[in-house]
Amino acid sequence: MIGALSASVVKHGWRSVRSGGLPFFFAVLMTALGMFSLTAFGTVLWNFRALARAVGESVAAVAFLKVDDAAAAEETRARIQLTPGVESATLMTPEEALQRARRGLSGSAALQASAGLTMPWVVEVVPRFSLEDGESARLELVQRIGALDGVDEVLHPGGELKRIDALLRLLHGAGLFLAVLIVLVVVVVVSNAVRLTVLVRKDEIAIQKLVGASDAFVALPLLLSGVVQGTLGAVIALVTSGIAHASLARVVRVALSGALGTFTLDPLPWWILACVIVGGALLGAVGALLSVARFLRTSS
Amino acid sequence: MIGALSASVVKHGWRSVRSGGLPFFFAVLMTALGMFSLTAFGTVLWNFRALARAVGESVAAVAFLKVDDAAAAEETRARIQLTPGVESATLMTPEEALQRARRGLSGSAALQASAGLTMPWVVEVVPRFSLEDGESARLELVQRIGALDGVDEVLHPGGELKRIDALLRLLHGAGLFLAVLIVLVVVVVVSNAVRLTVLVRKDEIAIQKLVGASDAFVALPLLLSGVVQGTLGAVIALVTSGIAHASLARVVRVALSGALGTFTLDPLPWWILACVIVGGALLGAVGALLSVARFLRTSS
Amino acid sequence: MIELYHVGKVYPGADRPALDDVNLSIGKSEFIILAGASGAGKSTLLRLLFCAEQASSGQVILQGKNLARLSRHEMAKARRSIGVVFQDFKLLPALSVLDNIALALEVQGLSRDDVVRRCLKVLNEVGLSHKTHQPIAALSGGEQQRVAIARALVVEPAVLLCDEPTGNLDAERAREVMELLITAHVRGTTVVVATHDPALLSGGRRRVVALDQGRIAHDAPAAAARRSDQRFDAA
Amino acid sequence: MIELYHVGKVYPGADRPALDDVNLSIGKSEFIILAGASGAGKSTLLRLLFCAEQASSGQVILQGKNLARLSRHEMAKARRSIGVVFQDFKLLPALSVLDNIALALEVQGLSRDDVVRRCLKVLNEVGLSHKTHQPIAALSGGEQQRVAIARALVVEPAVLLCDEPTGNLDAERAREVMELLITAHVRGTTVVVATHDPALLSGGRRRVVALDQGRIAHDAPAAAARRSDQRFDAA
Ligand SMILES: Nc1ncnc2c1ncn2[C@@H]1O[C@H](COP(=O)(O)OP(=O)(O)OP(=O)(O)O)[C@@H](O)[C@H]1O
Ligand SMILES: Nc1ncnc2c1ncn2[C@@H]1O[C@H](COP(=O)(O)OP(=O)(O)OP(=O)(O)O)[C@@H](O)[C@H]1O
Ligand SMILES: [Mg+2]
Ligand SMILES: [Mg+2]
Repeated sequence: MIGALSASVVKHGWRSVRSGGLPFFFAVLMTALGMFSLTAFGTVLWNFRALARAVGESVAAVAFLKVDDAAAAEETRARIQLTPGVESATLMTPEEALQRARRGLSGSAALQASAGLTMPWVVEVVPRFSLEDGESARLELVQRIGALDGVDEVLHPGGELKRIDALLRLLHGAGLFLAVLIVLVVVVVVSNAVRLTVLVRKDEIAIQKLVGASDAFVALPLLLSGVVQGTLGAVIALVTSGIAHASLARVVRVALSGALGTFTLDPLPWWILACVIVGGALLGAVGALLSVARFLRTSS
Repeated sequence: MIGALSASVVKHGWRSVRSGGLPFFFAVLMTALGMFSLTAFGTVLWNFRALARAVGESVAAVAFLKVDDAAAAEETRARIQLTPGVESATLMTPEEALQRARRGLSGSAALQASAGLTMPWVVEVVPRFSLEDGESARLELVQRIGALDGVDEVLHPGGELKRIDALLRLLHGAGLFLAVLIVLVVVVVVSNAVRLTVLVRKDEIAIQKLVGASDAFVALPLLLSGVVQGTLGAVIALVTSGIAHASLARVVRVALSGALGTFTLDPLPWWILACVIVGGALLGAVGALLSVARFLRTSS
Repeated sequence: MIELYHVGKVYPGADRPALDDVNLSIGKSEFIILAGASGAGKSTLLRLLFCAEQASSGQVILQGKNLARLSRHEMAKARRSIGVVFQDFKLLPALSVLDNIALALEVQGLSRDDVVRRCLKVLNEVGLSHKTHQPIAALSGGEQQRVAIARALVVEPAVLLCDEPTGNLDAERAREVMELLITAHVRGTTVVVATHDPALLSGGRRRVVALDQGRIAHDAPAAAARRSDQRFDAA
Repeated sequence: MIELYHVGKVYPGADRPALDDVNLSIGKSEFIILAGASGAGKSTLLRLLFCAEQASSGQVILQGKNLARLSRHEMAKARRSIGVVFQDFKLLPALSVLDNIALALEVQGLSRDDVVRRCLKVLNEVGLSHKTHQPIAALSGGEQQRVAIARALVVEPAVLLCDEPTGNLDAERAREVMELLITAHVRGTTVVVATHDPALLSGGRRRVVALDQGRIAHDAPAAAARRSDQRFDAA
């Protein structure tokens, strides 16, 4: 009896998928679009953190040491390395520092005088980059390093960092806003699509009720079709974004790699993809549940 | 006759709006969401160009002059100003230049030696910024300025610019991609929503055909309801984005102003808003037309 | 008025033709009863006259026009001069009685006042004035059938096609409806009524065309009460 | 089996009650004909028995249960033991004949094999075996009516409610359908048939309950052919 009933539920679910016609494909399409946007955005966000890290690391601070020999310099470097908030600290000999200064001190007018220049030992400090830390955290780090034994002075490229920071913040903010919008749209679209399926099938449901169908008998196929809608949408979205990724990744790499070192657009990890599919199914189920519940209440 | 017929068309249009029920409000909602996304994105893009300009202008090149007096320096500045691709050129006396060098030559290790530094006359050059110009255009500009009489050497902050450039490019690319996606979604959603209205009203339309309604009599009310859907959606979108703008503009200004000078999030100009409304109405009409045409063909 | 030459109709996927070599000539202002068992092809024949289906073979001529050759526009125009009572009524359950009947007039571009006036008149004739603003869903089966008849009559059609117009009516109501049809007939309308109602068939005062499995089984001209404005017709 | 005590029904927005102080007792395995003019309240009474409407006043008892007190679940269960032929058929035009009939059995959780077997059997009984896989929309009015009857019979119901089951059938078909109903009756089913068909009313071999404007006008016990398994009932 239970077996036959559930077979019949599956059959009716499949029929409602088949006969759902336009609203069904509409729902699948919309779910796919929404999920695709989410995935695409997720990929950007995912890689955005990598991007942010790359940008952050390329903006190093420089500590000038007041030491005389390599051993003392190495000791100071080690001490800087251990300071909280420091990602890495690299030692440069005075010669290397002078080379660097000669080579690429862009934005500086001091090159003119560099012929008669002498340099101290220098440590290049890469701060641990995080978007959440404000300007003050960074200043504090500079002061902390400056207070260390053997460190003469610390310079850090405030202006440049601030500017990139602001851009990254903007990206992040706009991104969150977009994400919320997309999730809202997907929920509304899917639940409405299922409601439309119910609307289109309302004659059939009315007759089922007349011949004595229980609420479960009516609701389960609709729920099933909602889940199928959501899952199908999610799968299509993943396939599409896979294709998009394959074709776009090269473009993005070529466009960005010059400036920021090798930058690759990684695909999302498998567990996020799994979440997208489960999320699609859930969205479909919730949408179906909402509209079916409302429908059962109003019809008798 | 024509008068009565058009009155009847309006009446039927209104009835199809009223009886459209769920699909109608669904369509309006979806159009509103789509249009809202478009408007929000448009605002970002609109202000993004301002942002890009601000970023671009803050990244100046520096020309060192080989002149001795203020008059010759001013003459050279004027010549630089006239070079194509130069947005502005500002003269600095050697003393000012030295001050600048002492103050904020961040990322440079040359400060140590600046005590014995002498500076020439300096012109700060702001290139006309545009995203489309590549690195080569900028190099060409530097060379062109460097070749001018009285100019000794031109330095420009290549690395920093490249980095910001890459970010801006990314934003722009992702933005275009999103815009295309949103337009697609809006078109699909609206045309499907009208198709669903047709689906829900198909009994009524079938009976109208049976009692001798002409194609126009059937199609015009549907077209009207499509236009109403689209327009209503666009208006709702504009109102919503107006509210969103009012509440977000302050936040954005506060977040960005520190780094990039006073940066305000301007609203879109009125003619773009008008385009959004007309676009909504058009989308609705096109969606309606497509589905009505298809429907008239299949039913007799 | 109506001429059928060797008309056949085979529905796609059907095992046998619904109509088979039907020849029929109906004069202007005739009153014809179309008899036949369930599935004999009565509704199919009416659907052909109403351009709801195309004949598979043969020719259907209505008011001098070959229905197979009508453009969409001409077809719509032709339908406006035909009143049809459908076997399943084809009413809109959510709309009021008035709006359902008004549909047939609005399509012709009449002003709202004219539409309402004529609707109320015909509603009065079918005895449903008290239901004017009720939705169709709130009517009994017989009341719905009378609304369907009212919608067919309201356009004062040149041809009136009635498919089982008294199936849901008691004897009393059925007689009233038949009188309405006869009134229309007297005004000059060509009336074709498909029915199994023995009360309508009996008496022999009307021309009865009987269908059997898609063929005309017999075609008995009216024995008596033949009206002067009726032409004789070669069957 | 079925008891109505002072039952009244006023539809919201209606000018007069559709049923007014109706008292009726129908015994197990009785065969009742519900007569009355169009709009008398026949369908309304059947709708009350079927829980499609709630009585405005009075009590409706079916198989010992007060219908006003049933939970949604109990109501669904009660409906599974009732077969109904609706006046407007309530079939799904897009589904096949088989699927339409199967609906009534699927709801009960039968296996597909059982469902198909019983559907084919009942389709054979109503003479529509050759239409099994046709969509309802491709059937004539009378054929659709027989599908509706088949769907009511297929569940082998304890109570069979038929609203105008022969309105679209010719005399021959109508007699066949009546014989099906009588067969069910002989098997022990309580049958209530609402009709205006004079052929069904005449003869006086069945108990006829006549409604007039929502009130019981007369209730004539069957004059002859009373079956042994029928109880006498106080009207
Ligand atoms: N759309 C269709 N597709 C396939 N077959 C059809 C279609 N419509 C009708 N038929 C078949 O054609 C035959 C004649 O149908 P029609 O509706 O003309 O009968 P009828 O004389 O009106 O019968 P009734 O009195 O029962 O209404 C029937 O066997 C029917 O099943
Ligand atoms: N849902 C409803 N809302 C309001 N009034 C209704 C509703 N259903 C029926 N009525 C009214 O109640 C009265 C009785 O209707 P009912 O359908 O019971 O008549 P009936 O005896 O079945 O008539 P028929 O033989 O024409 O089918 C009619 O006047 C009808 O208009
Ligand atoms: Mg028929
Ligand atoms: Mg009734």
